[in-house]
Amino acid sequence: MDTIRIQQQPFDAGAEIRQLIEADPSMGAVVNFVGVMRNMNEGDAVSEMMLEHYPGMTENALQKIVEEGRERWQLGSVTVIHRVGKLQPSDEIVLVAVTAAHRGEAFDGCEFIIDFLKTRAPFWKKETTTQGERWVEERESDIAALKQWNRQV
Amino acid sequence: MDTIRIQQQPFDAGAEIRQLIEADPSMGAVVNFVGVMRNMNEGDAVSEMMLEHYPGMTENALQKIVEEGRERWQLGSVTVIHRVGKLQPSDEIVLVAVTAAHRGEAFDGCEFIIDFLKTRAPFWKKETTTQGERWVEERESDIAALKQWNRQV
Amino acid sequence: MIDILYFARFRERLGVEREQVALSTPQQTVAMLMAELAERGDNWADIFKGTHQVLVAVNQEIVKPDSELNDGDEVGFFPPVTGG
Amino acid sequence: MIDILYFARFRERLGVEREQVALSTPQQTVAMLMAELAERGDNWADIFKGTHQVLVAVNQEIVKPDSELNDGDEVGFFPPVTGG
Repeated sequence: MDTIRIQQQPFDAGAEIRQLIEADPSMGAVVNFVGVMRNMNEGDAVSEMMLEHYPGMTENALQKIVEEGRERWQLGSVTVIHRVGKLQPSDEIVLVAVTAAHRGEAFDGCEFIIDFLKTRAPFWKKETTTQGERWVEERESDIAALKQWNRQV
Repeated sequence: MDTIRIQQQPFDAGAEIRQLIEADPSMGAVVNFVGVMRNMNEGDAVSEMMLEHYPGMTENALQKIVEEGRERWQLGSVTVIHRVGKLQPSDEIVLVAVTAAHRGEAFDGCEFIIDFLKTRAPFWKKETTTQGERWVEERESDIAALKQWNRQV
Repeated sequence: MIDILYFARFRERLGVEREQVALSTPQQTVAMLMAELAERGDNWADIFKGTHQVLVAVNQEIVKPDSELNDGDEVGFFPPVTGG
Repeated sequence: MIDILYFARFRERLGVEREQVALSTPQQTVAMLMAELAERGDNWADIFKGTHQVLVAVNQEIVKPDSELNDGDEVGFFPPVTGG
């Protein structure tokens, strides 16, 4: 029911969604988040990005986040795919797809997983900008995004 | 920036997502909802569904819902596709895809649009069950889902 | 004349998808039109003065029963929507 | 012996990706290990007793500085994560 993959190659969001739908015909909702590499960050044009991770720990961290989501909501299937290696603008970085019988749980589950992935899963981004190479700094807004989940459920 | 389509034929969620990503490389987030025909409703097995709409009014209603979403959040592109005609279980019924620079707005915009579509856009479902044909009743939970949006923003 | 459209279970129950009728008075409201339609027989009465929730669109915008009708208007009657 | 892994800007700055070191005392904590590493030179001091936020995982689980280390542990040092 859970698919967690770290990979260099691109993914096909449509195929992943279709697979989740076919896995269980009692699920009426699929919510899907795709994170995309932007061509700008902190006001500078970005031409390339290198994504590094901690093999083993990353998969475990993602698995735990998904399980935490399952404790909070009635979720069907969950797919998390995160790319690593070299990426260009408009490349898809991450996919989180969640099915549920009804849409509210699918929306909450999907947003919860991506919010926690952003601050708990060991990935690091280094970007090449017009100002040279630099490691991406963590975002205050990502830390703030976690807070909403303590209030709910 | 807005695509609104009512159609009989299936759609390809992956292709729609890719098109939104390519439309604007400054958008970092795509959130996508796919509503799927379930094989059960109200405890009965459902073998077929017929979806009817009010041509012209439906498109206008959807356009207004999308514009209302744009007034609340900074959204990039929005695609809404709704199928009509005869559907079988596991068929995709509706797609709502929203891009934004950051994910919070994309999640809110997408959920807002599907919540309002469910109660404001003139579509009607008739399902064939083991108990015979019947028109689907509106759901209390769909009406309740609207209430959260009055509190926010 | 106005165009009247019936949808979903109303269309099925009444056996009419679309018709043209003349406005009976110059300042006819939606509620007055519904009261007239209710006189046509049991199925009509059941829908137009029964317990059914009836949504009304005039020129493809949802309106309230006290809205006035004008010559050339398109009036749609339908039950609560169930798309998505 | 324990395995130490360095990630992202730490790996780059220190020029080390992975190394094996012996525990210096039987009940060494993560904080004690970090203090030892800080003695290796300026880059090390900057990371391990500077203003950098250092996250530590022992056997691939995030831990606090007062966690004790055991022979055979895998210790990962890294800055705040920025995936997704």
